[in-house]
Amino acid sequence: MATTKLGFIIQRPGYKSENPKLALTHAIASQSVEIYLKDGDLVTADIAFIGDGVLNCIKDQKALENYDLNSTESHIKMSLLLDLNVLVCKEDLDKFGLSESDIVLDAPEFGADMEVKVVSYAEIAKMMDDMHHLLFF
Amino acid sequence: MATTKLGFIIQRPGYKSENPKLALTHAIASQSVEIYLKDGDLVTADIAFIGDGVLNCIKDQKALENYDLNSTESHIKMSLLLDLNVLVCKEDLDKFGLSESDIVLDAPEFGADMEVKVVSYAEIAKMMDDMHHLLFF
Amino acid sequence: MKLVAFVSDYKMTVDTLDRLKPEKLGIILCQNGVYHATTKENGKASSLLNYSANYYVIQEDLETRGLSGANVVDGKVKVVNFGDVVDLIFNEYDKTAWL
Amino acid sequence: MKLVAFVSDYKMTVDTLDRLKPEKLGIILCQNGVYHATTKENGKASSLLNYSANYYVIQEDLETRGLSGANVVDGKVKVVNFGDVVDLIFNEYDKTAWL
Amino acid sequence: MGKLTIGCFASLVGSTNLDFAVKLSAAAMEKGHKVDLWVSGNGTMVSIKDQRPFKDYSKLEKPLKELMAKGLNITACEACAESRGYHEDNTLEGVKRFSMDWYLGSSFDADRLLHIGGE
Amino acid sequence: MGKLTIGCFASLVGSTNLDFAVKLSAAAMEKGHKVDLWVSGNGTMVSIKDQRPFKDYSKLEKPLKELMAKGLNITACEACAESRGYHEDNTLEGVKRFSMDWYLGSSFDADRLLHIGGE
Repeated sequence: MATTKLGFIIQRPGYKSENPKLALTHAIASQSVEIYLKDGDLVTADIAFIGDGVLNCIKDQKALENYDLNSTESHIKMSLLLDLNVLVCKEDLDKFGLSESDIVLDAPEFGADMEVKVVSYAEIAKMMDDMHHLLFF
Repeated sequence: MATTKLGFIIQRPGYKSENPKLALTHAIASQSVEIYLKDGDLVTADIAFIGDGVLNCIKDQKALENYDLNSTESHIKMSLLLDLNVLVCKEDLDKFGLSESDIVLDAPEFGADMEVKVVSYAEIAKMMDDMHHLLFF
Repeated sequence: MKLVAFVSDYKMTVDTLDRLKPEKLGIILCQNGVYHATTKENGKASSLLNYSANYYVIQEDLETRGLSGANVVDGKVKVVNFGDVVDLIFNEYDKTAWL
Repeated sequence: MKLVAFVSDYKMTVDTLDRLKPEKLGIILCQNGVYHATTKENGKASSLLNYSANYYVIQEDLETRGLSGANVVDGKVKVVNFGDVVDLIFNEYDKTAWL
Repeated sequence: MGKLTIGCFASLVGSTNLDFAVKLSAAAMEKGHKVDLWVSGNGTMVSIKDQRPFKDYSKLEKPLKELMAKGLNITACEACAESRGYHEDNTLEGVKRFSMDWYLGSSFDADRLLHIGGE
Repeated sequence: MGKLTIGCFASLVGSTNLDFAVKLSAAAMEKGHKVDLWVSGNGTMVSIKDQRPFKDYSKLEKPLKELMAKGLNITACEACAESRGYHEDNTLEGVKRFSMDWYLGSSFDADRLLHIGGE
């Protein structure tokens, strides 16, 4: 019975690169990893948006309408539905003049209980310390 | 009888991206374009390295030895053999502390008569004015 | 020359716009370049808006990123669609540059 | 944590290195990141060399770009090969970051 | 009405450079212009047939087919494709494959050329 | 001796990210470590068979085959591959194709993980 903790750190804006989306879809895959593990073993995924990466969190993204593509917003909501820990750096939101009302915070329409946590960078640094491996996107 | 002049402007360093190499191989393709044209019509290619793009011109690149890949240096030499006009921005070389002895200047071993021209940015701007179309890499 | 430049990134890795001095300059913000039209850092608009140029931003790329509504776009930037871009390329400028 | 970061670009588009404060930091310059070890702009070494870190640069990537010869590499940067990188990852640091 | 030649090099399924090139082609043709589209480098990825249309990934087979039916001229760089393992028998019907000189040839009588390089 | 899991996402023939991943894998195996290599996004390009080895383009089929013969474990993201038109019958022999959870599963007992994302 052991747990391996992965931290997914998203530092760039989306769409021009596939990376922010792949970060989320890979983090979501932590929910189906047990087929590769022994009973009781776990791999967990925490997600943090920092730097220009916080621009991925702006809500009302119309990617499906314009590019026939699931939006990064919808992937964040799916992460919440699957109870992943999603952190957004408060200092970076402040820098861009973004408040909680501008970003994806929850996903009640998906039936998600979890909410996005807007936290100071210090808490994200603590999360990173706590992980076994880090993946930067 | 008409001539279309294309300017290939290389503004980024090589290898991490395929682009600087593709700029040169496409410019070189101006030598075989006549199969698409009427007798007497021409497409010419001028090449200019500006900004971080001048780093592509540093000589003694060991890409073949390390990556089994033709070097950007060899593509510059091939451009000279085919009598293409190759300009390198002097102000950018100066900024990087590079002199003519650090960069590819000629290709006598290929039998090329042409030489790379180290020129002021003003001359590159004049070349760009003179072209029908510009391609930035 | 009359040059229309496309900016598709928020963080630029080239300084080519600082060098180009066409008689007429248009800058079309597309893809992640649209953030230059909308996003202030510490209250300051993007320095990319400081050129003496006509600015355009593509509506679809704003919407895709959750940046709709004219109120978020800087006053000096005109919101356009792809048809407008075609007309700009053919009627207002003679050369293009994707930076 | 003991973190080893890989820098593969000359122009960086993220400022993550400014934020990370591991107890031990290694920076491995690879691909176009090697220019940080060799290239001065207006006589000044790259600001990437200003962190409190152990610096490494990959020999093959220097050579590929015509940057061989120890004399061109900044004194605070150690030239290494891929085998050395493996040992750094396994023996000197516990986490990695490709930026 | 004029001719627009577009080259798209550094793009890939997952960025939106190819989407951009296709949307611009559509808009130009809508206005009566003739469009040549050259894909080289990783842009050749768009020339592969039978791409599975997932909602998580850019997909251009359908719009490309519609535009080709209306006269879009699209050619992929043969060497760039072959080096990636994209072969003739795997190529979307209607997409031609030639050497790089095709792009330069297309530029000869183009009224405007947009080269989408970048990263 | 330990286990190194490498993920390579944003790379492509033409950059050197996949070359880097393969060189690092070789060096780690040389020292007796076990290596798992996950390719996703455009990194799946390396999983296609019959890539023509031109001197102008990165080519990794030969070193990959040599490393697989020595025990390199390489898996490509199935959805990323399919969305690009890279199908099972086109896949380099020995390269496996699974969902993204394979990468996370490999990380479970990895001593070190290097995730090559970036651009």
